[in-house]
Amino acid sequence: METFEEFVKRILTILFWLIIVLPIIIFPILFLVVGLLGIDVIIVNEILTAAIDPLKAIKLAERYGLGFSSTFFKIAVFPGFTFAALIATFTILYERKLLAKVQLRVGPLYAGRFEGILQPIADLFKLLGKELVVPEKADKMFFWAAPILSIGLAASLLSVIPLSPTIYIARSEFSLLIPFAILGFSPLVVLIAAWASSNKFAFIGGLRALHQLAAYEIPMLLSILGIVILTGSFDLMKIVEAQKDIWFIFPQFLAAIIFYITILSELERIPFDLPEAETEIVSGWLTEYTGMHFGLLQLGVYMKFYALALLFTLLFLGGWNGPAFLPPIVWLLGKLFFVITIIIFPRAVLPRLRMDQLIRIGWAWLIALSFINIFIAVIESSLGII
Amino acid sequence: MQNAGMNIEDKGGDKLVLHVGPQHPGSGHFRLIITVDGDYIVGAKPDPGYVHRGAEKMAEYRDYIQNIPHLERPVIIDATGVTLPYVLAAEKIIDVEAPERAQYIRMIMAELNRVISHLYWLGIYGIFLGHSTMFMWPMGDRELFIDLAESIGGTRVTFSYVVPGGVRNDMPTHFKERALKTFDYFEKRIEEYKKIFFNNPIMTARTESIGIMSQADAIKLGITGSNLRAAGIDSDTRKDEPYCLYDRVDFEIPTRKEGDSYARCIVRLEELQQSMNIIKQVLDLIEPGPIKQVIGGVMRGEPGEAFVRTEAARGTMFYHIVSNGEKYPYRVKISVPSFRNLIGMTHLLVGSKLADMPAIYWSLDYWPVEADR
Amino acid sequence: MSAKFATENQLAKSLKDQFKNKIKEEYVESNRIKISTSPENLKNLAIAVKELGFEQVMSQGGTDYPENNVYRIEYHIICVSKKKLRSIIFSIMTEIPKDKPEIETLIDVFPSAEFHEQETFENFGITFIGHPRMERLLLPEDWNDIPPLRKDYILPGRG
Amino acid sequence: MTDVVFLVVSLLTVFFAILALESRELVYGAVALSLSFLGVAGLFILLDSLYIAIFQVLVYIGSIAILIVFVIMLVRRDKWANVTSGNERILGIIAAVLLFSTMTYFSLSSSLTSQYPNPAAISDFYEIGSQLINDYWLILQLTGLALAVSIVGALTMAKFENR
Repeated sequence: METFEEFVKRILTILFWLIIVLPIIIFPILFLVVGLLGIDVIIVNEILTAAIDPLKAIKLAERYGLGFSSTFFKIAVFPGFTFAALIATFTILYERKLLAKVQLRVGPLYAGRFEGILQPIADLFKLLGKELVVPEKADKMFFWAAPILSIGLAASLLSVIPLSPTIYIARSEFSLLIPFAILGFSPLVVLIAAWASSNKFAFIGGLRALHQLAAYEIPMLLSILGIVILTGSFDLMKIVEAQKDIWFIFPQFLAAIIFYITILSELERIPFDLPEAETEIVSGWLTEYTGMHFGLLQLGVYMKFYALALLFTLLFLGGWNGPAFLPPIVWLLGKLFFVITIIIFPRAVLPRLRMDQLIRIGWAWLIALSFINIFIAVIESSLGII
Repeated sequence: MQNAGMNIEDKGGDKLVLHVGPQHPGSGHFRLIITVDGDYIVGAKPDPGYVHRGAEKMAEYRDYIQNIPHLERPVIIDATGVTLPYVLAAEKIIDVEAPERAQYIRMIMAELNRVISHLYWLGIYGIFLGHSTMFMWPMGDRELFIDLAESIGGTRVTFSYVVPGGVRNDMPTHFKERALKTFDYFEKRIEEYKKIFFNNPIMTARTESIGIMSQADAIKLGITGSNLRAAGIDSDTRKDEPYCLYDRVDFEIPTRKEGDSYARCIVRLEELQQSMNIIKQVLDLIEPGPIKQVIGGVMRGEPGEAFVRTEAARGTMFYHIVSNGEKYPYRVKISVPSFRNLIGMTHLLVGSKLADMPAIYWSLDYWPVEADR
Repeated sequence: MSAKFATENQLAKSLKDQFKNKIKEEYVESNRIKISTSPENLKNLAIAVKELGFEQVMSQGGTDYPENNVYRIEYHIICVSKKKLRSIIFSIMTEIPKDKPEIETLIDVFPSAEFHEQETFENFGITFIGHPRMERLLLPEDWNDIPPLRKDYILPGRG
Repeated sequence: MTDVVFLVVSLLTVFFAILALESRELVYGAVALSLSFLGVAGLFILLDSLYIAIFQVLVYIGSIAILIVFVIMLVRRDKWANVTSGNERILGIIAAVLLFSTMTYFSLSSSLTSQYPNPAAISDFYEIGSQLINDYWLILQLTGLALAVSIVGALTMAKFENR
C-alpha cells in the first residue's frame, strides 16, 4: 500500500515529465508528421496554439462559425443552456443559503473557500458518482425519457425569451406565447416519470402534479392576457419596450400576484409542493429516481425556475429598462435576482397546502381574479393609461 | 411491495394499499398500512413493533438500579418522564422516600424533559406540514433546555438521574439564573413561533377541524395526555393524583374543546409555558437540604406490588412492578402513553384525506420507540 | 379503615354488595383498589366497575406464576372525566390456569383494552375469546419461540 | 425541402394517431396522442400559421391530452375493456368513412385551393380575433357550450361510476 503522500508525489512526477516531454519531443514529431502528410499546417498550428491561448481560441471559433454571435454559441452557451444551467445551480445554492439564514443555520460552508460557493459542483460530482437504479418493474424507455425530456423542455423554454435588446437566441412575433405552449408539455413529463416508475407513491405524486399543473396553467395564461391587451402584442421585446415609463406591476398588480402564485405552483414549490410532499408520499413522482437521473430532473426544474423568473421580470418589472449608467443586462439580472429571492422565500415561512385547498385556490379564486384583471386591463386600455 | 407475513388485504382495483413506513420520511420506526380510495383513507392499520426489544422481559433480569438506564432507553427524549414513575414504584417496594429537595429537583427535571420532548415534537410537526423553518427553530431552542438539563443531570439526553431514594447529585449553584435567562429568551421565541407557525393561515387551514377526536371517543378509546386535554378533558396526573410535590405548585391545565389537530398543537404550546411556570415556582420554593436517602447494600424489594402513574410528556406513564423479595423485580409492566394513543390513530385516519395523514399522525405525538418498548 | 379512604372503601363495598362472595377484596389503600375474581365473573365485574363510573383501561397485563400454574391477568381501570374518581386506579384481577389459557375479552366493555389484550396474547399466549384481532402486534413475524414473558422463557445468555 | 418535411411530419402524425388508438397501454396511448397533436402543430407551422400552431400545442397538448389522461385515471377501466362487439365496430367504420368523405368533399370544393397560402392573412391574430367575435360568435358559443356539456357529462359519469 502506498501512502497518500507517495501517490501525490507520483502524480506530480508524471505531470512534470509530461510538461518537459511534450514540447521537447512530442510537438516536433507532431509538426513533422503534419508537414510530411501535407496537411494545412496553419490549422494545426492554430489549434495547438489555441490550446494555450484563449484569445486565439475565440478567434478560431469565430472563424469556424462558433463565435459569440453564432447560433450555436447562443443556444449552447450564452444566453442558452450553459448560462441557464449556471443560474440554476446558483439558484440552488442561493436557496440553501437563504433558507439557512432564516433558520439560524449556516448552510453549505465547506466546499469552496467562501461560504460553500462550490457546493453545487460538489453535489454534481456526488450525483455523477451515484449508481443509476432503474426499478425492475419500471417502463425502461419512459423511465429514461423523463429526465431527458424534462431538461430538454426547460432548455427550450429559453429559446425565445430575450435577455436584452441585443442578447437573445431567437426572435418571434409570439415570443410570449411560445414558452407557455412549451410549459403545456410539463404535465406530460410528470405523467411519464410517475407512470414509468411503477411505484404507488410516484403514481399518487404524478396524479397530484397533473391536477395541480392543469389547475394553474389556465390562470397563468389568463393573467398575462391583461398585458397583451395593454400592449397589443405577443412580442416580449415590445412588451418590455412598452414599460419604459411605467412597469406593468403597477397597472397590472393583480396579474403580477396571480402570475407569482402560479409560478410557485408550476415549479411545485412550497406551499404548492404537493407532488413531492415527502411526509405523505415519500418524494412523489421523483421517488424512484436516483443519481444523475434525479440530477437532470432537478436541473430541469431549476432551469424552469430561471425561465419563469425571467418571464416575471420581463412582464412586470420592466425587464432590462433602467437608468443608462448600467448596461441593460445588469439591470435585468439584478431584477432577476430579486424575483428569484421572492420565489424562494415562501419556502422559509409557509407550510404545505392540501390538495383540495390548492384546487379550490386555483379553479375558484385565481381564475375569477384573472378575469377581473382582464376587465381592469380593458378599462386601463380604454382610458389610455398605458 | 410484498408484505412480510402479515395478513394485509390488498384489494386492488381503485384502492391503493400504501405502506407508510418503516422506510418512509413520514413515519418513524413504524409502519402504517393505509388503504386509499382516491384521496381518502378507507382503512388504516398500524403495525408497530419494529423497535420492540422486550424491555419488560429484560427488566426482570436487572436489579432496581440497573433498570433505570435500561428503562429510559425507549423514551430518551423524555428520559426523566419515563424513569420517574419507575423510581416512585420502586421506592414503594423498597420502602424509602426521597427528601424534599430531591423531590423538587425531580420536578425540575421532569418539566425540563417535558419541554425538551414537546419542542422535539413541534419541530417534527413543522416538517410534517412542510414547514422547514419550524423544524430548525425548535430543534435549535431545544438545545438550550438540553444544556439546562445537562447542567443538572450530567448528560445531554439519557440522564439516569432519578434514583430510588432521591437524585444522583445536586443542582449547580447558578442554575436559577441560567434557567430564568433561558426562559426569558424562550418566551420571546414562543411569540415568534406563533407568528410564523401557529397563526399562519395555511397552517391553521391544514390542521383546524382535521382529525377531530370527540370527548366521548377520547374517553372510550383511552386516549391520554395532551390529546385527551385537547378533547376538552382537564385530566392531568399532576393534578389528579399529585406525586413528588406537584400539590405545592400552582399551574393550569391547558385544555381545548375542539379536539382537532390544531387544538392538540396549541395545548402542547401552552404546556411548554406551564412547564416553565412550574420550574420558576419550584426554583423559588426549593431550599437547601439532603438530596438522597442512602440505601445500604443491594436494594431488595419486599414481596408485594406497586402501581404508579405519572404525567410524562406524552401522557400518563404507568408502571406496575411486582416483587417477590428478590434482587430483581418479578414483573415490570409498563403502560406507555404512545401505545394507548395508537388506537386513536386508526380511529382518526379512517375517513380523512391522505394529505391529512401527517397532520393527524404526528399531532398525536406518537413515539414508536416508546410504544414498542 | 380510616376515613381517609372513604371513597375507595365505598366503591369496594358497593361491589361487594353486588357480587357477595364471588369477588375477593385484595386491598384498598390510598387511591388504589384491587379486587380479584374468578375468570367467569371478570366480565360482569368489569361491567359493574364501568357502571361505577370508570371509563378506560389504562393498562392490562399478565404475570406468570409457574409454582401455582396460573397466569394472573390484571386490568387497571381509571376514570378521566369525573373529578371525584380521577385519583383512583381500580385494579381487577383474575387467575387463569396455564393449561387452558383462555378468557373472555373485555373489548366490548372497554374498547381501550384492544391493543393491551393483543399484547398480552403475544407475550403470554393467552387467547382472548371474542377479540377481533388475535394476532401479532409487537413481536417480529418470524418469532417461533414460546411467548417471551412466560417465566420459562429464558433470555438468551442469561440462563 | 418543404415537401420532405411535410411528408415526414404527416407520416409521424398518422403513425402516432394509429399508435394512440391501437396501444394496449393507456398511458402510451395518451403520450402518442399528444405527439400526434404535436405533428398537427407542425403541419400548421408548415402552413405558415405559427399562431394556430402555438394554440394547437397550448390547447390540445396542454389541456385536452391532460384531460384525457384524467378521464383514463378517473373512470374505471373494467367498464371500457369490452366495448368491441361486432355491430359497434361496423358502425364505427361507417361513421369514420362518412366523416372522412364529407370532410374531403368540403375541403376539395372550398376555395382553399392554393398550395402556398398567403402568410400575412393567416398569422394575423387581430383578424382571427375580430372574425371570431364578429362573424362566428354563434359557432364559438355553441362550441363552448358543447365542451362544457361534455365535461359535465364526463364528471357525472365519473361520479356515477364511483358510487
